[in-house]
Amino acid sequence: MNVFSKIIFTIFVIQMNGYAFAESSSIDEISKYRELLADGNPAELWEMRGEELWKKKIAPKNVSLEQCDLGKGAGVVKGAYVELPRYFSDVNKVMDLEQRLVYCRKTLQGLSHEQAVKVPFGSVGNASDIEALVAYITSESRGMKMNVSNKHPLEKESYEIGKRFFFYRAGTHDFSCATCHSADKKRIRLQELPNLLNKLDAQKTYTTWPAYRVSQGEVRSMQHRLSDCLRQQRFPEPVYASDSMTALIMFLAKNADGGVYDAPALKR
Amino acid sequence: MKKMLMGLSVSIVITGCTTAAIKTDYGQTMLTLLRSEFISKGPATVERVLSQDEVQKICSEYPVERPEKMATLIQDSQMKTVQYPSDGIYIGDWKNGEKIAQNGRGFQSSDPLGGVNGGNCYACHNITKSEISYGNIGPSLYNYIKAHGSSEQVIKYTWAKIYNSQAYTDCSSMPRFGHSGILNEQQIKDVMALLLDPASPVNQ
Amino acid sequence: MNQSRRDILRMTSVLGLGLAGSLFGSFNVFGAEWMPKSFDAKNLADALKELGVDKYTVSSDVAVVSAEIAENGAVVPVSVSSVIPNTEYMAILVEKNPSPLSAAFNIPEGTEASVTTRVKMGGTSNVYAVVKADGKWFLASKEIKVTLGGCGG
Amino acid sequence: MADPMRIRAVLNGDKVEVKVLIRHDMETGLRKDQAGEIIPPHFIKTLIAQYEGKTVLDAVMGISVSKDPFLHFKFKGGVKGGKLNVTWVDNLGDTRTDSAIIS
Repeated sequence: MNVFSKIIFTIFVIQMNGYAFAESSSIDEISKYRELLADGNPAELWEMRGEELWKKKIAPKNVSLEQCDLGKGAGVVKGAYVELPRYFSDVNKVMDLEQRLVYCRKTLQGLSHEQAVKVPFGSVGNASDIEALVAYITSESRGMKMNVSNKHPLEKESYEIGKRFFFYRAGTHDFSCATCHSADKKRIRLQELPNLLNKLDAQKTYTTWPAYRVSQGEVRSMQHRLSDCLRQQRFPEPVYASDSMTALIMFLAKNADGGVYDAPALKR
Repeated sequence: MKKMLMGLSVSIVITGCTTAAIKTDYGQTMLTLLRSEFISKGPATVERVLSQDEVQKICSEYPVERPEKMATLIQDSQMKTVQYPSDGIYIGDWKNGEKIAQNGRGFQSSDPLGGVNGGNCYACHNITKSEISYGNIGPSLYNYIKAHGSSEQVIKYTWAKIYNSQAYTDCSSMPRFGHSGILNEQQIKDVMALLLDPASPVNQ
Repeated sequence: MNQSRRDILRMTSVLGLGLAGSLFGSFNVFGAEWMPKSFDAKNLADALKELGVDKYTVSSDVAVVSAEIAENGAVVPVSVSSVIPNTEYMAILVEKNPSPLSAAFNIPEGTEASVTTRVKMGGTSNVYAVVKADGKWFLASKEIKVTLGGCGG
Repeated sequence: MADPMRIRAVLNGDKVEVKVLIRHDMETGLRKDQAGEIIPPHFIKTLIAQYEGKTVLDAVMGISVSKDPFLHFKFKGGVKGGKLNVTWVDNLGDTRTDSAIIS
């Protein structure tokens, strides 16, 4: 198309369908906004702090987390996240990363449960050690393929529970996870909604959490993501790092199998 | 998708080596966890999400398609819930309607108890030309009168659709604003005005 | 930057920043002074006046680069740049913010007159790049729309 | 104490490309906390980047620079292995200096 006919065409499109035209250019500009933001991701600051925390000896036992077994053996961080959640024989249950971290903080470092789950999500002036640790651990799986097992019966059970949860419609607004996340190319306002039942969307989404949320100025973990979805779904608050959340994460993680992990990312 | 959901209501028997007792009624286990691992906060209570009505139960079990009989059952039962305005006046103030359409608060764990709820219509619908931040889960409502007219039939349909969307579409994604007590009668009138008042920006 | 300030900078490179800080007070290692009057100005005209911008030229040699729509006003990436020779100073102003001046940069010789940062925007607004080169002021602007996102208002 | 910065300095042709990420709340003093109390302002006012002692960028910032500030700029004259220092000072007098070796 030459420039002249392009202009004519553009005018035509604007006249015929000005609204749709405005819509598509809005979405282009938002992609541009996201590209520009991707240039420097503050999540790196969380990764740095998380690595320090991982190696830092703390009271009462004066040990670090370096012997924590994230599923690939004591102290192995590299590639651990792309295989989580998984079955852990030492506790005979399936755990996601955050549940496992709480477990290590309790058993290795000697923290009480209250201490171990204190400040799961940070806010201004009240930074979360867990979010920093999660940022560090997940960053060590960057570039690797999601490879979540459902071989163990408890892994299978966790997945199936998560699936039931995903489709459970309830509350004042009749919402389930599926209400917003089971069809392609849907948006709330201008926010695109991934179809978590579509393999590519599920991969693209799961592999880009946790993320630095520019709207919150914090790195947010998967647990936070789900808690906030549930809040908007008009559900009550899930207990942090509970089995139901692990089950939901298991369902999402397994659906993302094969996707190349690329987080902590940066999101709106 | 359909295949994936076939097992939802059926217990799956697991064979082979198991080291732990596996509960096979996953739905029941999920509900047990929902009861024990969630905390009521503000207007969002554990009791509310545990007490699914028949519609929610069917829609959870058959999220995509459901047998004709169930679909009809939902639509008929939900149509019966619709309460038309007591004074016969359907159209309120479109300016308030616009505010309700913009406001997404209400019944979240982070919202105050007894606060004023919004309809959050823009989350899913294109409504006015000036608001470019709108979703596409529902159809465009821009130029509503041009598209649908403003006959008595259209007015009553629109009221019922807002009051209880499932009267027309079983397992619709749209909340049942009147039936579930999200919007009150006056608020529904105002949203009606946003769509059906010729002076509303929707029809400009 | 005046001569004595340059001297201090030269000294800091010898003494190391920490020591210089303790000798002179940490602010003294900086070339640019924080200008309370400019930062506190409540509208664009006042902010420009406080920056010392009396006359200016709107110039296509100055650019504000950003997306036209920001998904979140809390973080809006903005680049300001100038291809005018001897650009020595650049400032970013957000017209509709309660205090328009966001940040300003001294551009020493050898540094490209192009800086990217991120600013908060209270809402849709024009964003201005104000540039000083050879003692003259140049301006460019771009409108950036700020949208709401997400559900639950 | 302030968290460390993340500084990247990469030689590209004859220019060193610098990206600086800073962990700072950049609190405006205009926001209220959940109890309705004004959160006091807390923001970086001045920042200086120096290459081997020579100033390569010199910035002043207000409350409308975003939380966790990011700066991206380029300068000439740097060599691989050279050292870049970045220092900021905020309105409460808190300060931090970090450095990066040009790669």
